[in-house]
Amino acid sequence: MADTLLFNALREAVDEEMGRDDAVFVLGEDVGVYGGSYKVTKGLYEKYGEFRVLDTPIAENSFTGMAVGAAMTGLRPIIEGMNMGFLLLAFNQIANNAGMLRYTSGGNYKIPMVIRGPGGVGRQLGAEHSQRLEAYFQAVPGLKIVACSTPYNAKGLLKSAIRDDNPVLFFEHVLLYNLKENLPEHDYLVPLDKAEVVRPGKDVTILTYSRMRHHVTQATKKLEQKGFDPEIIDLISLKPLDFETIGASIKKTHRVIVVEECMRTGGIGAEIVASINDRFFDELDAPILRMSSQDIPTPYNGKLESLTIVQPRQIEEAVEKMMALQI
Amino acid sequence: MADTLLFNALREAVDEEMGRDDAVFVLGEDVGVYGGSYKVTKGLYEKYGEFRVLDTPIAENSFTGMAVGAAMTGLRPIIEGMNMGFLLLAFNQIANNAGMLRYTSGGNYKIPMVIRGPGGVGRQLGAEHSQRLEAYFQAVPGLKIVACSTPYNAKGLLKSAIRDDNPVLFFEHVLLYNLKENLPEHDYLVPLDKAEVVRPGKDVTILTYSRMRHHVTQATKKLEQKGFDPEIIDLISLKPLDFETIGASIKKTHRVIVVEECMRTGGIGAEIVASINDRFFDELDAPILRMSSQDIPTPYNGKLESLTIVQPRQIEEAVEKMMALQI
Amino acid sequence: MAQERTLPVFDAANALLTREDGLTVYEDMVLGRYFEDKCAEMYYRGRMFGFVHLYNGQEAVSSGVIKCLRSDDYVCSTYRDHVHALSVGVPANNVMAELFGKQTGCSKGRGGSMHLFSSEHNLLGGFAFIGEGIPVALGAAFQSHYRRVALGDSNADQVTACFFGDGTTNNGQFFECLNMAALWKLPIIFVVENNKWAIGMAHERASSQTEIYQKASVFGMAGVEVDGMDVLAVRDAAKTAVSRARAGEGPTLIECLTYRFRGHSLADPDELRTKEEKEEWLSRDPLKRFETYLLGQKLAAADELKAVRDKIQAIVDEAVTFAEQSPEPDPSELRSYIFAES
Amino acid sequence: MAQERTLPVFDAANALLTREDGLTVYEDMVLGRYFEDKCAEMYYRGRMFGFVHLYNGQEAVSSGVIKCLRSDDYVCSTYRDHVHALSVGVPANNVMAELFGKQTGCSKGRGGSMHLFSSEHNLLGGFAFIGEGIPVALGAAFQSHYRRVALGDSNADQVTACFFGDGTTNNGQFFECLNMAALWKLPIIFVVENNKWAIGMAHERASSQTEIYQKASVFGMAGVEVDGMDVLAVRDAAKTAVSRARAGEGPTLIECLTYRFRGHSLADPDELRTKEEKEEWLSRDPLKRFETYLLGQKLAAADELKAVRDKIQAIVDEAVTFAEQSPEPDPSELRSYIFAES
Ligand SMILES: Cc1ncc(C[n+]2csc(CCOP(=O)(O)OP(=O)(O)O)c2C)c(N)n1
Ligand SMILES: Cc1ncc(C[n+]2csc(CCOP(=O)(O)OP(=O)(O)O)c2C)c(N)n1
Ligand SMILES: [Mg+2]
Ligand SMILES: [Mg+2]
Repeated sequence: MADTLLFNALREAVDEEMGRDDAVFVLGEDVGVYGGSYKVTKGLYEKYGEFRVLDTPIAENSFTGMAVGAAMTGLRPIIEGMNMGFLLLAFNQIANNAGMLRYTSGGNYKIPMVIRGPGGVGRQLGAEHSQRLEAYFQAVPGLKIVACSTPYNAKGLLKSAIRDDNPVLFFEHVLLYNLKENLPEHDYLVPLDKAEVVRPGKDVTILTYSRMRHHVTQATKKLEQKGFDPEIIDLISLKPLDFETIGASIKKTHRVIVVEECMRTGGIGAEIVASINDRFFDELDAPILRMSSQDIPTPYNGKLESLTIVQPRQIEEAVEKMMALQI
Repeated sequence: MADTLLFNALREAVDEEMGRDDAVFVLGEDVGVYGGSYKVTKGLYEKYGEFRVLDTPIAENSFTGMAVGAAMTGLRPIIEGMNMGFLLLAFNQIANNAGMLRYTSGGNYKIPMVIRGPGGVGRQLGAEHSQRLEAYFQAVPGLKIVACSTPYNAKGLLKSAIRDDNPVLFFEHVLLYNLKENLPEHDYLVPLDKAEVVRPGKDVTILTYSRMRHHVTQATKKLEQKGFDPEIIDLISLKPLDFETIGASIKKTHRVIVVEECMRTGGIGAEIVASINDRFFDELDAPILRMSSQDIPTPYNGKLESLTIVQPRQIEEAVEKMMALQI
Repeated sequence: MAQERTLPVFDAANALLTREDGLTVYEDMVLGRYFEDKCAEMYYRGRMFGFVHLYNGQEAVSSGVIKCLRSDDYVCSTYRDHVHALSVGVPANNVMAELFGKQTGCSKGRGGSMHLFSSEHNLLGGFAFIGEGIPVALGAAFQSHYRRVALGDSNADQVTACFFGDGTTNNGQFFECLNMAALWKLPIIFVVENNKWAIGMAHERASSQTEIYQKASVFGMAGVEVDGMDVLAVRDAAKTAVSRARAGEGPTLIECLTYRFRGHSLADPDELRTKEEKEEWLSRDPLKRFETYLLGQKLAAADELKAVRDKIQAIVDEAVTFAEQSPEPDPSELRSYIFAES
Repeated sequence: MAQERTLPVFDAANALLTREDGLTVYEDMVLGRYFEDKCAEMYYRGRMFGFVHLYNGQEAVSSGVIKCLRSDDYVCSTYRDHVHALSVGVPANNVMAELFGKQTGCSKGRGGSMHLFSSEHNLLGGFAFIGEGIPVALGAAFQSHYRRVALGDSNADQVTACFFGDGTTNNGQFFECLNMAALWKLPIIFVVENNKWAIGMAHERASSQTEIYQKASVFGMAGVEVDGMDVLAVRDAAKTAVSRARAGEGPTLIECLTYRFRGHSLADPDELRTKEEKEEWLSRDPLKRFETYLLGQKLAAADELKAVRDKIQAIVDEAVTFAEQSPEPDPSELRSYIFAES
């Protein structure tokens, strides 16, 4: 079977779920006639019509609130943020209504909806188009936050997110849409709340997600040659964190490096470090190393841009240094 | 001299700075004719007129952006968020423009503005009016984030914030407006980036801010009677954190408890724990204890509400337990 | 005080109200009024907390619109939501219990005054933030439209009524939603309760053009103004709008000129509105006006109306007893309702 | 393809254009066109990155409005900002260097194509997010008004021109700002560049009422439509709006009917716009039209215009050389410009 590109894996997920349940629909800017800025909804307008693949005006707060209302009354909307950053404009609807309404209503309503789209630092897209909203949204109660990283997990996770009865923020990465992978022919789901052990190892636990997973695996190739044996865990679920998988790994390696693309202050990494401190402090042989993007709006210039995010070479050095410390 | 109520201390700060610099102006909902929901701008409309104390329509995103534009062109706006939660609607302008524009413009513009108002859990105000936006905003680059806690620091900090050439998010607490204190007669400033050692001590460092400072001091009265000697630090600056003061304390006590009103996940406490881990791991004799609000939209019911936030009794017990562990 | 707008005059002869409908509407208005009066009493006695926004004076709007909806239609409200909830059929017991923070409250004591919900009654909620309910209401309307048009369910002809105030019409969400509603011809009615004030902000100080119903025109939407102190006028406009929406002919904006008889919330000192203005509007009390109409048209006799008032008073009193005797939420259920279990 | 709107006809006899102004405007339009053509070339040659949105076809709007502003007036743009920056006087060198990410760029290489800034030229910025520039522009206008009215500075009569597209007028910030601008009579001109498309979204599929200039009416604001392919028509409307704003008489909304000759950005396959539509609009090329006018009115001779074009070509070529030879930002300055030092 031919390899599937990540954006096509996502398209298949949407298509299959729309076929399975006619309450599922997509809305967002240019998702219909245009087929989506990253082609995730290509062809679906033609297949499902203008209401099931709804081109919206540029009114993020209102169309997000509209999706909440549709979800409360029985539909299952999938919002595409053309770029996840644009959903800053919908922060109120995402936080107050998608996130909190179920609780505030005392369980009167459930809000099955997915908010998906590209995040992260691309190639010289400038500060506003290079945001990592998972950090801004992580403190909002009532949201599930997921990041995909391969065609396989992208498809399986998106299908699970669509079937989940809760609001799921689903992060794709603007630079991963063209990853290829051979996918199973059969229908499959990937659970939203389970981290993925990408590479088992015994030396050090590297916790990462989204594009940084690939920076980590790249660094690992070099590290393997040097005889190191890191365990790589792709968090997948950024909220809640899968402490079962994380804990099992720490109990084995006793050392942790977090590699994230968020800015350092208030990033996902901050919560991971704090949570490990809460739960597994006694298991640690060394302080957790937090490798994050710098606290800087992403500069346009390519060299500066690459200086703001963690590079494979730095991960390599960090592992070597951490292992040296301990021996 | 008579005691000054906290809201009046803030009013004095605004009044004095408006008198000192005619580029300073206030805008927001009901700040003018009404005098502000918590009376912080009472009488200023009469004194300075309708443009320097500007009543805005209910359009948070746009009047915040308007303040950015006014700041870029030489004015010094002070936005009052009638409740800070309402500024969720202005997230885009606060993050992209107040926070990032200076960098993105390569230093072309500076944005001297203050965004102030009440945050925190009040008395049965319901989920939407009980938000702790400092957690949502902490990852935004380019913002300074400050929380006041006493009439003295409220006044001195607000004056510093108004004079600062950068955007400052200034958090007051909805339940602290009626605190009283005897204030100096002379003009004074309190630096934005210095934590305040509220009570020196040697046993354990308690890091806290805003209303939780008062929960901590309340707990400390009991602890003192039992012979404990905690050091209480009011962070004041939530971003950046004052690691000089924090570090000096940890080097003395080797034990840390963080008490915050944020929800646990992605709160200010997460960043504090992670930063201490980064910087002072070897100084710690015990895992840092993170005491936060629960990850729950604030319930209206009073008993449930109080269960979501940290109570003095719990702080007392936590200190006792931590000290017992170590002896 | 700004020059009052001339109220559009509705010819009651056009009302064609049956005795039964008349009594239903009257009962609903009395319920709204008495319930709110009781809330004020309970609040000042320290039985309820937080921000409590009463509806006194605006009853003709809630009763006028909601009482011509079907039970499967949707209603969306704001923080000033008690009376909309009652009109929609949420029992006074459960509304009052919610305000007392009890487990028997319509939001299980988690929501409080500004967050009343009832999925059973298609009450989409009280929304505490300005404007945020409008998109949610739009979503309910979209859902009906979707079922009808995309899924071919001809029974999906539910209408959504969305209530909000004059101050809210300066917020972007209002305009964004007018556009989408008109663009897709959604079955929704935007009901603006223009009570002239947004807390302490007079409408004419906040809106460059004060006639809100006119804003519909630039979205190609029907917009009408009605005397919001005249339940028959409101009802008439609502009926037209409901049939238009139900027939798939699109949305309507109804601007109801009304007034609140109390401060913005029970915490508001209400010092800015002039005595003159208040008196002028108090003299148009919608409840008294409708009473006069019912009697004048001989649709009901004075003692019948008194019987209604007594019955309602008993319901409201009983609601307090019910709320007081209801259990608090169980602390062990603090974490319930955060997520739905699939 | 939707029915084209009838373009309002401007009688060029009313233009009263001097030879000098004519040449200034012409030069500016040529600069806009040639600069953008060069960008396309550089982008495809891998010299610039990210999202690059060109302005070809819309030159009459930028030149028509900005060339009748004073140098102390303010201009606010979007991601489609190169040509506004040039019209305002930012040297082509510094704009090109910015697109190359160089330290000599007008945003020091930190901003890129969608984030052009120049405080020296009162360019408030290119804003990459839809609608977010509108409130910022409003703030600059508020500032002028404040200085004049609250501080009594009679020299504070600067006007702010704010540019944005048709798609943006469905966003709430647009309406919120129209209201505040009209309410406070701020010296601002909202210039809508209605090029019929928002990426792949046709205007009539996004707006329930497509005549954008009419939206001004419900805010009590002046609104006009002009042929955005006719620089004289744009200039005339702008002049009226500028004098109104400068005189303290408040804002104007100008809807310019225009068209972009290229895709939304250089990454856009541009498959949705019909050949027919494109050709129709290409035939109205504002540059050719203005050339014909200048020649016809004998305001300039053919060789003079050629000399202008040659001069501009040299400037644009030189801009590339300048940009290529300029230094990259120094990595040690990665953290500069995050905060202002007081
Ligand atoms: C986003 C947001 N901003 C501000 C507020 C505070 N607030 C509550 S009610 C109100 C006035 C609303 O006036 P209007 O829309 O006329 O409704 P009314 O209260 O008169 O019924 C304001 C400003 C809020 N709740 N939410
Ligand atoms: C808040 C936000 N939402 C979406 C986008 C993506 N986007 C960029 S340009 C554009 C279309 C804008 O169309 P229009 O306003 O007509 O301007 P034009 O590009 O035609 O000049 C969209 C949707 C964005 N940049 N910001
Ligand atoms: Mg009102
Ligand atoms: Mg356009």
